[in-house]
Amino acid sequence: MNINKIKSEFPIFSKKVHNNDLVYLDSANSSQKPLVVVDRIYDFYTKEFSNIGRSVHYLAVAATNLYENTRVSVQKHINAKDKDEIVFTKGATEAINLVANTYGNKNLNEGDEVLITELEHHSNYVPWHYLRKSKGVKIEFAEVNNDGEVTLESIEKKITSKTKMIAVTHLSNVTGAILPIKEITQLAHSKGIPVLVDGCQGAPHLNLDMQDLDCDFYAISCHKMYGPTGLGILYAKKKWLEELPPYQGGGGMIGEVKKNDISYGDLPNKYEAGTMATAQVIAFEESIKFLNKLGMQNIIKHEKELMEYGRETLMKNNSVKLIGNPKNQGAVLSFTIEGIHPHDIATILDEDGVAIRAGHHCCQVLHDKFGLPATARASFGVYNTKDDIDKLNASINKCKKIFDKK
Amino acid sequence: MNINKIKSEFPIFSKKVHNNDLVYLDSANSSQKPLVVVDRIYDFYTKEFSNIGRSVHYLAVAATNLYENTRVSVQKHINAKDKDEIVFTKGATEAINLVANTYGNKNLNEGDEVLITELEHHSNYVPWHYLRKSKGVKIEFAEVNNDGEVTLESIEKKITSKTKMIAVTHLSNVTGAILPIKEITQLAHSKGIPVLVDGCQGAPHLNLDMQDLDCDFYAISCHKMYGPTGLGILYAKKKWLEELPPYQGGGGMIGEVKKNDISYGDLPNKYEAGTMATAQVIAFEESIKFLNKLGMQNIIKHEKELMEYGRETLMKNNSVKLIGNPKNQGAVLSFTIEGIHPHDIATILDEDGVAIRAGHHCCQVLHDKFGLPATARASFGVYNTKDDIDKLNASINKCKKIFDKK
Amino acid sequence: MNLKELYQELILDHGKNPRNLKKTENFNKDAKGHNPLCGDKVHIYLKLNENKKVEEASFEGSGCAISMASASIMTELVKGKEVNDVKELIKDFLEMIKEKNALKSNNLSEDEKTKLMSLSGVQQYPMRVKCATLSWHTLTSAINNKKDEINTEKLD
Amino acid sequence: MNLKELYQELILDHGKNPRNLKKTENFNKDAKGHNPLCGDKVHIYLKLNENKKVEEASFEGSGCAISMASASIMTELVKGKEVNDVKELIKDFLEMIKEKNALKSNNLSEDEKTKLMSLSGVQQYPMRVKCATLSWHTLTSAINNKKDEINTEKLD
Ligand SMILES: Cc1ncc(COP(=O)(O)O)c(C=O)c1O
Ligand SMILES: Cc1ncc(COP(=O)(O)O)c(C=O)c1O
Repeated sequence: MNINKIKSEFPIFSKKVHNNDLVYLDSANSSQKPLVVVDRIYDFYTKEFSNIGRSVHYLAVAATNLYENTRVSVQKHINAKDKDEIVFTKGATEAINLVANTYGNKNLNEGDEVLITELEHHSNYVPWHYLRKSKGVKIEFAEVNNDGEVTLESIEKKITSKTKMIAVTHLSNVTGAILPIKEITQLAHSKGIPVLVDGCQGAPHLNLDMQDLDCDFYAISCHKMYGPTGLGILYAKKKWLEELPPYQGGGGMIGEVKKNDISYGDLPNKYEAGTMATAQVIAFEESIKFLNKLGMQNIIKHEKELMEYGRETLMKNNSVKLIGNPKNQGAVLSFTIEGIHPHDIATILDEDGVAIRAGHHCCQVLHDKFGLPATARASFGVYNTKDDIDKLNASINKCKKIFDKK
Repeated sequence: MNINKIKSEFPIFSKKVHNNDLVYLDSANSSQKPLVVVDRIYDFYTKEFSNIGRSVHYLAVAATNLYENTRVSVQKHINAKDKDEIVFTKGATEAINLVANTYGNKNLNEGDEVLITELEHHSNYVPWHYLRKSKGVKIEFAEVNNDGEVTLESIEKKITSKTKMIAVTHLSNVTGAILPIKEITQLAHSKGIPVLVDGCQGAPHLNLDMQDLDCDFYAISCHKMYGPTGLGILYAKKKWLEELPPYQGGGGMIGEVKKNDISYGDLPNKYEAGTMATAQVIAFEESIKFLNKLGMQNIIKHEKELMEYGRETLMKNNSVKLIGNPKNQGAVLSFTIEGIHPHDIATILDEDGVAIRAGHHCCQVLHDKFGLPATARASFGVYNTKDDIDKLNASINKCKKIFDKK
Repeated sequence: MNLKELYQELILDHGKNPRNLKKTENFNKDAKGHNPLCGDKVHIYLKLNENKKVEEASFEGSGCAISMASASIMTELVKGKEVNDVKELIKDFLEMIKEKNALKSNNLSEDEKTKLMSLSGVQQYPMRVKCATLSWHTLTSAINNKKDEINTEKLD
Repeated sequence: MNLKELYQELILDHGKNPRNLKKTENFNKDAKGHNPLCGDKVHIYLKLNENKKVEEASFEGSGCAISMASASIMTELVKGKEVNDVKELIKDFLEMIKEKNALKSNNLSEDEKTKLMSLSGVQQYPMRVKCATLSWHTLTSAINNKKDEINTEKLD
């Protein structure tokens, strides 16, 4: 892949930050947007805008078709069986809340267990915690090992006859560990347990094949996938969407509304209450096209090379300690520097235009486990180069210089 | 106001629909967007994009400030006491679901009554229906009169000692009736009952003053207010946001997260779980500026003139029957034509570039009451002119010509 | 797009004066259909004799000119036909409307064909296709004794 | 923006070797503070004597150089001061950091002023202001016997 050409498709990289080129290493937080996506939003609002689904006039019909086209593109991109298995949400967080709420209220009772992992993002823990509070459901944590991985065995160890849901991340947003989803699903299904995958970090960096993974639910945040903010996707097997109750109630999701009772609409309407993020959905079509134009295999290869170079470079830097060492690692590298707090690192790096994230990355349980209040994290996207890593490393050295002054 | 100048600020009006100028009379569904708003989205994505709140690098800091600026602008625009009373949601539907869910779970019990009106949009009925199903809460409907109004008296009539919430629309999206919110709130508060206002149609067309209305909750959809899709606002008095439990769980809304327990963050974070609709919030600042530049008083005056001209014109047209005749009416005119179904009307009008909506407008209870399966609806925005109404009328005459052929 | 093709005289006539708009006495098959987005509703009644021939067909409901005309024409056309031929006819009609195919049936009279084809104008109006197909889907449901209400959101 | 001003020698020194990083024995006032977005935590301990003078001040916690230095310098400065002067000092400090005001207090020694001013570099780093102010807000809380944990999200 010609990364400089790719980079040129992202207008933000022509911007300077503190008079330096932008070295954007915060894609796990949110990715930058290629021009095609931004242009699509612009064109839709300026030339084609209408609300969808409810009006029969020209603009509404056209917008509805565009909106549904994206649903089909997502279906194909993740190899879902049916376009009705794709539900648009406001983000992965909402997608997980939707499942925890509807599945939890219908199928979980006091003493039932939800098995998550010590790697989970708060978005895949807090929604289950609500059920702990409201229904007395228990939450179990599959252990992370010192390499920052959660293995099939550590999942297996925590499964009991009470386990009614396994909810795991596809790719850790701290250690970068890629979990063996297919194996986890096989194991879970052999015991009749459904599996939810938090695919926030998986979606932008891995090849997605729902038939192969065979998970029951998969949550995606479009803004991490070169798409607009305010949009997420819940993939769910059709039987679940048919069987579970609706989530939010409002316009568009109803069947018949009487004073004494209400029936709900069919899929996918049942789960898309109220006016949806029309422009964002329509523009997301361009994000998928963009990914497919590059080719997921090429993206994976490129990011793997970057990862390896990044690990190597930082490992050579004596004062840097990498967090985790997963055998199977996605585009995330977390680290600490002896004697310098991650916030100070981030501030100093920023001065050089190097954007990383510092903190607990919404994974307090994991940080507690590792005994770290915070870490620094560099994460990659299609537009990053080895040069970016060299600049990261140079800025890290500057941190040390500043802090070693005395 | 110079409407042609205003119209020129909306790029979509340079488009042709079936070779005709666009006569957009579907703003109650969703308004068109002024160029400033679309440009802001474009600029943010191409020059300033970052996720907010969690990173300390330059772009993140700048984006966070922009995001919070909008919160303050909204606060000022609706005269809320505190910026923390402004919660961003994905739409009014989510805002109402948030209240029904949190208030309902905390404060409503079997036999308690929620008082809504026969005018309500499904978005202000279905969320309460969930509590009917889950908790045995009762839903009462204040009656609409033949003019399509809900009066203070009809609300008063349905208040009992069991009434624990009054949830009413500010401006009906079918009859255009403007409800006496201030008086309803006074009455309700005198009996210790909180009031939620569905402000979807109120927000774009009325002057909003939370101190004057004194309601407890006010829900807004930004896409109906010349803003981006996928964004809504919940205004709630601080005491409620402090007292009620959180709604969705995830990143950003937490205090401390331990394996055995979780505490929640402070306002407004507590209610903004996960990555928010950053670009949309930032662009909405421009929508507010746009409204304030025109001046809400001028907008109200302009739309009143349009309404009056619209009523007059359609009343002169013998075959048209207007739905409702509220003394206090906002920018919505619904009608039927003897012998022609609203869907057929909408299709024929569309051929002339006249975009209206036909159906039950997510108000089945109201349509049942009026014995109508569907109505046609013309709704106005700042960009509409008397000429648009003349064109509407001409197209209506064409409908009759087509249908009277035999 | 062509309004004249959509609102042909035949359609307007059937829309305004729908035939068989009643409840068949002694019906032995029926089904309900509903389009939740626009509110159109239809209830189809059939009386089949012992030879599986449609003796009577009627409908109740309300909707736009297209949906009323479609139900009206449909009930006219199925009367006197055997169930298997009716199934043929439904398939043929739906393919014409949704895939813009030509009619295949060769056991239709010219008059019957003209009636069916009068509904083809809807091909150019994607948002109106459901208006034309609701009663036909509901007919299938009636024949198959399906209990669930037909919902066009699910089908088109 | 100026990293040299932010990371002055005094800050780095206090950040690396924080003074009073311990739990005061026999403390009679204390409060906890927390910045949920970044995870910084602090626990402030005070021992006031019968004349409302701060006899001992210390803190426990973890955080970045700025937050550690701020707590370290703060605990140094309040020792020996009367509660009312401490309140003055807090106000003065917060106004300096948040509103970029000059220090007003005239009961500070030159050395004390230098220490306080060493934290002013943070003015140019809005996301880091909370790091500098957390311990000060928590100190207020301790003095006022507030039970709730201080949360910078609420305050800055
Ligand atoms: C009165 C009223 N309430 C609620 C809604 C729902 O708003 P949204 O679909 O933007 O959530 C609408 C608009 O559809 C409305 O007109
Ligand atoms: C692993 C993981 N899960 C969940 C989330 C939450 O996604 P969002 O904030 O877009 O809803 C994130 C990103 O913040 C993440 O990295």
